[in-house]
Amino acid sequence: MDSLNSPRRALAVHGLTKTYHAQRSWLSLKRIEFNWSLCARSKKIDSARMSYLSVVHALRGVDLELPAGKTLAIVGPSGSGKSTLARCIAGLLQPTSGEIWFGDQSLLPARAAHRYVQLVFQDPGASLNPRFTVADALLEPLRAAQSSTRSSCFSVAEGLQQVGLPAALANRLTSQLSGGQKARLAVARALAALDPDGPAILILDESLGSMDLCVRAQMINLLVDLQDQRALTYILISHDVSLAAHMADEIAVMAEGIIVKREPRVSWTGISPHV
Amino acid sequence: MSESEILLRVDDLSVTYRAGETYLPVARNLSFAIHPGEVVGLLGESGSGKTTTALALLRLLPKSAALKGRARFRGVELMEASEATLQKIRGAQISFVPQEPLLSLNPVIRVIHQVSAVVRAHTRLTGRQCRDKAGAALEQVGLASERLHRSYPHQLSGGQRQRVLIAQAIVSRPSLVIADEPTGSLDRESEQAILALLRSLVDQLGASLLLITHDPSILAAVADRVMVMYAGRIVESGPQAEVLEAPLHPYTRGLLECLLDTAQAGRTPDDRHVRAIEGSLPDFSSLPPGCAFEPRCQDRLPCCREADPVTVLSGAQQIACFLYGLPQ
Amino acid sequence: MKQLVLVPRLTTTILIVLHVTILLAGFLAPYDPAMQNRTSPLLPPIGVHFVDTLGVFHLRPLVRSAGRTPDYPLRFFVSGSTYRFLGLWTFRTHLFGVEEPGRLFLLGTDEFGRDQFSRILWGGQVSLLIGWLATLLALGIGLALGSVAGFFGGWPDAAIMRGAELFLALPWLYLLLAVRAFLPLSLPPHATAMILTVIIGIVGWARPARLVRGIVLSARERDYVSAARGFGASSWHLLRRHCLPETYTVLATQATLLIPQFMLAEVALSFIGLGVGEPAPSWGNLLAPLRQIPILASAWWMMAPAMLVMVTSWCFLSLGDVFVHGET
Amino acid sequence: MFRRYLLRRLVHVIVLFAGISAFSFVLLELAPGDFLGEAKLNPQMSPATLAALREQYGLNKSLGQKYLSWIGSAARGEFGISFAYNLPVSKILRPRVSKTLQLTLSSLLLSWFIAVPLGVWSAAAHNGFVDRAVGVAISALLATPDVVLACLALLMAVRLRAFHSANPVLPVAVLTLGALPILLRHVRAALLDVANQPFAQVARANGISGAGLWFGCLLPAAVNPLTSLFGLSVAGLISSSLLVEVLLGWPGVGPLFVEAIAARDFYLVVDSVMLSALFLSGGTFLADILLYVFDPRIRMEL
Repeated sequence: MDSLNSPRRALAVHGLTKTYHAQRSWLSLKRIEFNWSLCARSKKIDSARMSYLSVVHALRGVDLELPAGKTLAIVGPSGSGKSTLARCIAGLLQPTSGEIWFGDQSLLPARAAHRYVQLVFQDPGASLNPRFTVADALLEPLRAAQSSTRSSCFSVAEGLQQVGLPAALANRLTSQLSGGQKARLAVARALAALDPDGPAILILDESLGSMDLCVRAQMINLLVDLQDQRALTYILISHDVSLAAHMADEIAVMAEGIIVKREPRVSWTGISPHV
Repeated sequence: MSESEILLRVDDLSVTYRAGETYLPVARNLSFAIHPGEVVGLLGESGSGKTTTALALLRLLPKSAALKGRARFRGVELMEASEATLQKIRGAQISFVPQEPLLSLNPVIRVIHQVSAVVRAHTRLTGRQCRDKAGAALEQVGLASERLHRSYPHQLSGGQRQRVLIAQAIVSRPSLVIADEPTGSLDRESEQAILALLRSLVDQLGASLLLITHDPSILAAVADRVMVMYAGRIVESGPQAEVLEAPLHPYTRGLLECLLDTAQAGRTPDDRHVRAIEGSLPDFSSLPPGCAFEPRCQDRLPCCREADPVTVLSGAQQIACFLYGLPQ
Repeated sequence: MKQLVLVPRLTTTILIVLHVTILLAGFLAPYDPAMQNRTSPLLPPIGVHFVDTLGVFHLRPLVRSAGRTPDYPLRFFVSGSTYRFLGLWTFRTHLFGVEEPGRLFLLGTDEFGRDQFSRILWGGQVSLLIGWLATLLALGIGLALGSVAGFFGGWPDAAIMRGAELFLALPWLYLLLAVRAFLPLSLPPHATAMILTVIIGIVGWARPARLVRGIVLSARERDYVSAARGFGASSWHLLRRHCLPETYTVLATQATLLIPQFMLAEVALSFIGLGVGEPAPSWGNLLAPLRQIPILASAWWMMAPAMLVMVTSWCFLSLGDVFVHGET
Repeated sequence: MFRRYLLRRLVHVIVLFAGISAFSFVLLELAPGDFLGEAKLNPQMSPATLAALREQYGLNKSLGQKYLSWIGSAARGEFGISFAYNLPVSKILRPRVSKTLQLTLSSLLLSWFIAVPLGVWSAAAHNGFVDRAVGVAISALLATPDVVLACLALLMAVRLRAFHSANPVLPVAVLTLGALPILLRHVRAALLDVANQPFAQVARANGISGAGLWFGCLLPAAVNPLTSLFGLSVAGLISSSLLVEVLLGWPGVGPLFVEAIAARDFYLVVDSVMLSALFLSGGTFLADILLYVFDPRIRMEL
């Protein structure tokens, strides 16, 4: 497996663990004020079932290495810890223990991670504030990180054009965009947050899962072009093996919080779509 | 198939949503027929108007939707039927399997009672008899244990909830089941199981199934006939074998090429680009005058821009494209 | 939607006209609210006529005098008792008035012979001020504590919510009276008005705080907030740009509910004798004499402030409806 | 499971009560002046007797001692001694509590039994004539302050001379009319909110309609938001019952409370506040039980 340790190791993860403790003080019974409109919008009822268990070991010691410019797909049944791993690497979740190295820079604690690693969510539409215009959404990473230097030289039109969106969309509301356009805007926003010149990692947390076939095909082409232009490293989280087999240089299989198998793509083409 | 044997004949059905001043023609001049015992697949991307078509047949669209055209179902004209006759048909003769299993079940009522409520709505049976029929329907869809019957929706998995919805749909032995993306939010295994279940139930009942989906690979295993919908129009329909293997309409061809396993054929291993249709769905409020697919179509003709193609017969398939019949 | 657009324009105009007249109370009111006429307690409203006691028609409206003395023509822009406008400038001119010794009591007098019409206008200033300031106070505290509790969770959330529960566990009028007892009973009227505002505001913070907390809590879970955290956004940025904007419609709806409710709280307190003390006019004080049955039975014009309170409350509440409908 | 739920809610209420009693003690302790305030101005009262009286009423004890003595007497069932009546507070309050309960409970039941069916009906006939008529009635009633309602009732009582003050019909009517509009509006909003949910459309698609849909399928799903409304309506009712009792001369806890405040009768005020909180906590406790019975998601959570 010598092809892996190419000179520039983009990402290295050692012994990553994450456990959730559901604390419930017996005194403060949460009065469940069920608000229909909020629940319908959130659509995450299934994740609520996890809170019934008292302690959940989401990650049980994950070791991972990823060369720059390559694409790693992580597949596995739901609840195997794929999303938790992705959020830990992207700095959205603080792991219980373990280290995450980007080149020679540690990504823990998560403050500096956002310049090197960005995550595109499962439902790109939900990761865009409906009250924002397209320009606001695109500029938010720069405004949030208060890096005035980069925001001055960043042009919205160029950011949109990079992902194939017409510049005329700039002042429409994000809620008025179509599914495909929202996905492209989410990618454009992630690119705006990353260092324009340095190496960077883009994590796609099942972002291509629920798309129409044509829209997904266009997104695949966009992601492949971007990888060539900006030497991006992709981590593709998905439960759809055929998508992983198509996109990735390597596929890692996760189950119950650890990586159980990891092989380069060429050896995957033959097998049936079920893991 | 002679005239009398047709279960549902839809002629020139159009649905136009009115949002303030803008009019959205979501379904335009749909004409198709469904025969008893037939499984018809309605294929189209999200936003092509397929769910609206299903809800239009059951007259469940909001008031802001204007309905035109006719839909005759076993001698009853659905578009003019009164609310009373519609209530007798919904759930008893035409039933509906929704898309979101998560939110489509009443969270505070046990599943057995939700299924027996459908029976009670259509028969004069007593509570006990309704519950027995509901129990039988739940067993038929694979939820055998009594504990499952008495459980609440949030205690069941996505696949089990979908089975309850199917039980609701088949408990009063309908002759037409409309399933809107029944496997949309399920993972691979339960998707195949639900499709197999639907197919076997429909055969047992001798009912016909209108299966709505955006994924052609689902239809390959289940559908007898396939209708492809784009921007509110049926652009191509025909037997499943011809439409999926040898599509005539450029849109169908492009759609099937987006499938990964077909896109992979004949490409060098490390070139991961896939063939895709350029551009995006047209905006319903400003549809182009000619064929809606014309801006994205590779083999467009000059006349495609002026007029909307008329559906013509080509072999066993019906196709709405000037490639198969120039305008007179 | 047409019908809805009509209602708010009607209510907003009524509210604006009402607020302007109350603001110009000094100018519009013919007499000083505190001026007592021992000779004419509980007089019914004196009408303005165009025909004088001798049956002669006058273009200029006049007030008929009792018997011998000549009638009093109505004068405009008369100089009468001094009053302060917004507490800054003092004026003497009134819009209309009648020379001495004629009396113009458009809405009659109370048991001390004070002109009800003037007292209603001046009383409005006190009541509306209490309504507005108490609401701003309650919503301000509610927004601050609610968003802190909703956004940061942990012990601040528990502490604030237990505090809110403490306030919500007491019926508001009992709590209000218990807090009102905190005050010495005899205080200069304007001091009591100000302290009443603070009390009503403080007692009313719990409900808005819980609403804001619910909204901020759910907004915080949204994907676009996690995404913003992923850009290294500070908590303040997340709160300001994502969570707080969600609360504005609810705060507006709450305002249209709380203003009338707090005005009525002042009326209730005055009725029990713990409101704004005499002789300061407030709508509560004006209605307080109605507790005595003889006045209630005979002096029907004393109910006039109640009509005004009802109109104001109705306008605020129907404004609230528009927000609610606008929301869904 | 149900016992654990009840136990937790009970402990929650007890902790809340401790908080309320401490809160009202501190509040009233800070109030300037006390029961003997006026007595000081009385020239015949010599300073010596005044001091003896203060000692007897325990007015110069520190806050902590007062609180402990109050808890002691509460344990004995007296809940402190009222200065004005020189009787244990519990004796004074007992007859009045039954009067107030008679008023609040009957108007609570009456307003809910009218609000739920009418609310569901007006939601079902959404934007129909019924819905608009109910809407106009609601906003008119909502804008009418309880005070005005009470006055109108008083006027009617005087004119018809039919209702002497012991007859509860008038106060109950005023209270119910006062509470009804808010309930109707919330019930209708909750029902409409549930009716827009996907499972309501699926029920319609399965042919369930009319009463079976609205009462059998949608109303149970709307119980959760309505139970939190139940606690709110109890609080509103108790407050307006104070007002109505004072205005219509109904011998409940209200007039006693107002009188105690004016007279600075320390323990009577504290106990009245605690009593009102007890009514309200009883209401919210009942709401929690209703929630447990009707909403399985809450049952499963424990």
